[in-house]
Amino acid sequence: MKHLSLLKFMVIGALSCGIISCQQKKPGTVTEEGFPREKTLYLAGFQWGDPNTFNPLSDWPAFPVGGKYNLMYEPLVVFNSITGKIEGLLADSPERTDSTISVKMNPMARWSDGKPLTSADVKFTFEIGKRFKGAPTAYVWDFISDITVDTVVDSSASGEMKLEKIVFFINKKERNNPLVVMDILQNIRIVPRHSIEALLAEAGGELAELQKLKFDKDPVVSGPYNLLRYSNEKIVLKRRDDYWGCMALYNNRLPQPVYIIHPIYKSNDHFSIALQQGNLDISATFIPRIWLKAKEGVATWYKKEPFFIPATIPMLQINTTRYPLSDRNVRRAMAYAINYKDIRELAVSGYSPPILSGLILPFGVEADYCNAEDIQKYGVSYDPEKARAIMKEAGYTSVFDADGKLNHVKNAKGEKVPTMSVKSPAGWSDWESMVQIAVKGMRAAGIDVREGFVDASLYWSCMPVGDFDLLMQKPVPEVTPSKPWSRFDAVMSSRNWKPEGEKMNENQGRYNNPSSKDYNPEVDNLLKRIPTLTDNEEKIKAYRQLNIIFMQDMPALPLAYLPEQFYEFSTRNWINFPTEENSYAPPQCLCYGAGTKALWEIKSVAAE
Amino acid sequence: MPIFEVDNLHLHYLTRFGAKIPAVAGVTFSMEKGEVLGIAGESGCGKSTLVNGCMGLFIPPLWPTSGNVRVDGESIMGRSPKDVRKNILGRKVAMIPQGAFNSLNPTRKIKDQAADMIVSHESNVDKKALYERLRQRFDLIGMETEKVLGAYPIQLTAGTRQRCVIGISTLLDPKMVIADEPTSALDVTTQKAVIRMIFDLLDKQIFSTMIFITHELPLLRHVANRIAVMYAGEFVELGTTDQVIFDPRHPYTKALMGAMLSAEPGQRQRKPVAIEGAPPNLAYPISGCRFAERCPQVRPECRVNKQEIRIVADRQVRCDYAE
Amino acid sequence: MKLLLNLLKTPMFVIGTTIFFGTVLVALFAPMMYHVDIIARVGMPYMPPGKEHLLGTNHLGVDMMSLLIKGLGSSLYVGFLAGMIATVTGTLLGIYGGFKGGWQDDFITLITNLFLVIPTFVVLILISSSLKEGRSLALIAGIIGATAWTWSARAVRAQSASIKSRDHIALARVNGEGTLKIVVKQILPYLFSYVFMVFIMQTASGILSEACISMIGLGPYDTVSLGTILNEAMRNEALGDGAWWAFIPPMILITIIVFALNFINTSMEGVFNPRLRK
Amino acid sequence: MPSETTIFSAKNLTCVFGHGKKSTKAIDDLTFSIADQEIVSLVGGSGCGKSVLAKIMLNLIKPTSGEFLYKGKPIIDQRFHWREVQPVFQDPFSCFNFFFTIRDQLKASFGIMKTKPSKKEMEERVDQALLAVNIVPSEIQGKYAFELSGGQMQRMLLARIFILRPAVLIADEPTSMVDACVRASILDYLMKLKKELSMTIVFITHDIGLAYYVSDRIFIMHRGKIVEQGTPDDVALKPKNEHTMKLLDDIPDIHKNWISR
Repeated sequence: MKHLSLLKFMVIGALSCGIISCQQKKPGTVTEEGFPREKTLYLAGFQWGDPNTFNPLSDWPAFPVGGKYNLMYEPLVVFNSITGKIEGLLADSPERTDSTISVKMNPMARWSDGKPLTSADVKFTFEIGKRFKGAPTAYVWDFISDITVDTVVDSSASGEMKLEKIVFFINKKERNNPLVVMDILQNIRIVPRHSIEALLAEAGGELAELQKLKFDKDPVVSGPYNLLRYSNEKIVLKRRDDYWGCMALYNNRLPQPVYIIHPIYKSNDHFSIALQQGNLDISATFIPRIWLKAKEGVATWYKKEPFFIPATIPMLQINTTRYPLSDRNVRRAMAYAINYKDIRELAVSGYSPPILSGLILPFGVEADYCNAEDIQKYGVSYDPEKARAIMKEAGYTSVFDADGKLNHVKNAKGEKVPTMSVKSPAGWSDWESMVQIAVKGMRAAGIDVREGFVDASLYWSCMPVGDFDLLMQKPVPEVTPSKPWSRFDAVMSSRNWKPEGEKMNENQGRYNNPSSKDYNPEVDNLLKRIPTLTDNEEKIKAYRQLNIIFMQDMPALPLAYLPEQFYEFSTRNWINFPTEENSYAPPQCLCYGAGTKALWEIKSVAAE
Repeated sequence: MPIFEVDNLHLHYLTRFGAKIPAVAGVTFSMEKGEVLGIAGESGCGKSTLVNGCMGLFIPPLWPTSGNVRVDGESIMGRSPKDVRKNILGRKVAMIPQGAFNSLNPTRKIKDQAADMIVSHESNVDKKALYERLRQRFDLIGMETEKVLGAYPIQLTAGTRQRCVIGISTLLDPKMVIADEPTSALDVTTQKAVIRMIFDLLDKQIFSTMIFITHELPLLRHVANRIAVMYAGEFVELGTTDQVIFDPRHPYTKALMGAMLSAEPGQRQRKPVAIEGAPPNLAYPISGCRFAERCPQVRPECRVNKQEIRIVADRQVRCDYAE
Repeated sequence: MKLLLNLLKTPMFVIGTTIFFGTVLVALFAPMMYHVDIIARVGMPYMPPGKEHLLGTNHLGVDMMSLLIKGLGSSLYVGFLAGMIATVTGTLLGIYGGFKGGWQDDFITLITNLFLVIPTFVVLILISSSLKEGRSLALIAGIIGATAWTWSARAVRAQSASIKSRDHIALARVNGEGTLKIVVKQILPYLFSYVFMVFIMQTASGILSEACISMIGLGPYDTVSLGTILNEAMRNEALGDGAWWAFIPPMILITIIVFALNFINTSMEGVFNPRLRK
Repeated sequence: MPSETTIFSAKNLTCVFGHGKKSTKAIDDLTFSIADQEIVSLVGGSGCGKSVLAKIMLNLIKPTSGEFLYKGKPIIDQRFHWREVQPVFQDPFSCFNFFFTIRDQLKASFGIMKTKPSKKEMEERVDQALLAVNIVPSEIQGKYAFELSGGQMQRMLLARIFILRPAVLIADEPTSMVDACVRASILDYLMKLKKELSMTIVFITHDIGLAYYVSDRIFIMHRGKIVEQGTPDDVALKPKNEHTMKLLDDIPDIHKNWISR
């Protein structure tokens, strides 16, 4: 009978829970076929779906080709979020003038087939974007107008050396934004001209044809690892023992892991379990209550709160074109109604320091621009009474049921105000909890908002067209030299303002409609001006101004500070990961940005 | 040596409130190999209780009070129901029940239910050999083997079903068979077929000794060598078939015979005589004769004196005044 | 009456009903004795059971005891409602088909069989996932009931068809009783114990179904059920963090309720089913 | 010819169950008549159609084709018909509902009467009927069907007939579920009914011996047809049809040889 099968289901469920919890207690190393555990590093959290292509010129290549991974293809420079400095890689650190940014190529850089990596490859990589609108580098030409190559002579102690100097001209006519050009230098990974040009010719000069190639058979790369094999379960990289950087950057030392394996997991808790079991060495996913996992050898940057270095701001983006969210008072009331302390302590496991109002992080490189006085004066904090007062003052009446639950809200005309909902991807547990707490607070303050957890695919498709009331979002998560300007730009820029239904890549809340009577041109002026400023005082002034506008208008509701990426490691098989005390590299996964250098420093437990 | 002996058997039911209700009292008989004993009586006289006692199968609330049952000289009393089911039932004593429908599982094929019978008693049976054995037996007892073995009970007629039950319960060649009203739910034609089958099994020596229980005395006339008449838990008369049918001595046996009908010349004028009243309630102690309340020849002493078995005209009778 | 007495003498029935009504009483009266608040945060996430919070807190620092009391109520409510819907629908269709016979019966049997072969749990998932917003407890119960009526219909149909052949139905007809009166007086009393058993089983399976769809995140919004508690615990790594109090108690509660209902059902089967009664 | 004194008359009566290939003729082209105050036995093995015929007589089944008249008229008002024709069934346990007391169910039979007697009269008539079948009313007071013995239950069905006093009794195997002593008493009561109420009785049985005792006429049925009919002495002692002979042969009589071993 039916009830019996359901009973079985329950029993099986209970048993499997028990089995999982038993497994977690069992220490030990699991060796995969042919990959000695002491020479293999397992890292995960970047590839979620099946790997399709490793073509560096395609739109969404798989790990470690897309994104800011430096294992196979490398950028000119990398940004160290700990020091705030730009560090050299294929080139040395950039020099900036009013109209140009220039770098000198590292003469020792080589491709895996032994050919030198030169300015010709760099120019080729960038200029593909000029030739083809569909190329990943196409966007850079909004920001740079030209690339030239000079030869300079470097006279250091070891003697004279001819170096190539690449000069990027800032596109003054278009965007005039040196900050983004700086970002571009570390965002664009250089591809081998000699091999790709040949392939492009074979493809009849069509980029679309070239993009169909998978580049998964011994591709020509410059990085320390190359693709060995891949499946729907994992991607395996093997160390290149002839990597040019070993000699040029690391005193003739090899990276420690011979293999890097990225297993593909489907759900957040799998990462946590794998880390605790020692089947995974590094993860970039949210793991709640990491201190409870310390006994299983799982740790992160800090040993105590906030555990991670805050770098990004998850927030509720508000569709300011929809009533009643178009009312600034409602937005401000919402901001007052959210219990930020609960979010910090409950939703994100205390990984966030106490949040201050505004869009500027009060830490690290951004701390200079954050002004306590302004925040005191214009900022918001958790104050439900104030929230209620604002609503009342703005003419809204909240109607509560007998049991104290909010029923609906009426406006000054006595009309029922529509119920708003918060779109957030279902299953992202930290975000879900943040939304739950925010909604709870807003409802208690008499604002009619509900949770609306949706499938992730629906979430992504609703975001650019503005199909939401409120949307859980984390704009520009990467740590780049352009912060916090890029964050303001992402939330407030009306440069490409379009009505709801059409795509916008930034300001999806449609704040500050240029054609409305309330348009504040100052916002766009400031956003345009800040990147060109070189004087620090000027910059501080401009940022303060922008942040005050944000705090007054509240086009979005920042909820917490979270790291650029979650960075958790297990010390069961590898040790000497970068931490607060041992900060030789930033808290980034060992494939990412400036974090890659830790590959040379970690040590295998078995080898010790 | 008798193959089956029942020695002064008393059985009782224990109610939830702790009261003992005697259901069978002082039953004694023994059977030689090849004998068929008929037991006759109305419903509620303790026939079915006696059957359970004869198999040594005591499932609460039924309990043995005293006495003994021996098969082939070996006592089968005082065993657990599990032990009885495994070692006695089917091998030493087999039972043919009344309703074939209740004793067959409607959801399983005949052959599987027959196989269960063997598997539950024997260990390490080869499956192929087992079905071959079944086939041989069903051929032997004259069934349409292939059709019957592969069928579900519902696909068979009532008569075939009952014959299957008989076939299955005698699979293990039991020493004794107890047939508890095997034909009373059947019409006359089917009844005859079933009886014919039982005779066939006797002739083929699949079993040789049988207790046959029914309330139809005319049937016993054709089936049994000896007949015991049971009333209110006691045997009131036990003698050869001819003695009991044609020359009954106990008033109750006489009354039973008087209630019989038959389509014979002259019988139409002889109206059957009903026995008025109902058997006594055994929950209350009875001092005198148990039949006294309904006896046409009752005397005042009958209500006081307990009747004991005595020999009258070469048969046992439990009446002080029978002649 | 006699049946009821017999039931009360069956230890299994007594144990089952005691446990079950115990849970119902807790769901009904505990909120009066215990301050149930499933909104307010009262402590840190996953605080272990202690003096202040008898069963600790969940990942949002909400008192687990409150959640359990509220969740128990919701789960029982969904179970009852789903059981009611499934039983009433199934019984009406089953009696109609079984008693009426003919093409109406064939049609109902066809529909029932059709529904029986459809994997109901999949349907359940599909329906509840297509309802993006506003899944209330009653709606969930409705969905469960709508997919579960088939086997009550089938069971009741078989029963009423077999009762139909009993002679007292014929006697009632020659006594001049109409169809409705026959159904009410001659059939329903026979079915009552059976329908009641079906109802109990449907309630148990309703509670389980709710727990199952809540476990996979398709449970009711805006409220707490035992299933959603389990789901939240699972999603928020209660298992990995050793917060057993976040998932063991709701699991035990579900198991207890379902076992109690199964106990009741099995004991009733023993008393009501004449063949087993022998 | 059907007349007022003809109770039932059937002409080319046929009753078919099922449809298409699965159809079976339960009653096959029967023509017969039953006179007033006659006791007619329908005798046959299981599946011969005797119970179907009984149900047609009771108007519980409609014949597929042919003519079936009660007292010369087709059955139109079924309530009227049930006031006149009443049954006694084979299995007394299935004749009573377990959920109401026996007495209540006996009283329910007043429902078919044209004018319901007063409550007091009802009780009195039930008591009388019970006494007529030799049962002390107090004995069954407040009792349910499962608390009585088979014999008592069968007598309850007869008591019901004493209450209703119909013109015709359809007795469908009334003795097949009771043992020999009770059988005799049931037959006694049937005779008593016949005598007291001048009833017409259709007696259905598989036991030709029983039919021999009670009937004025015997119909031997086989596969929906009447294969032989006549007085008991003719049919039972001088059978002409093979089916009759077989039925006679199947009865284990005391005196004749039944099965040879």
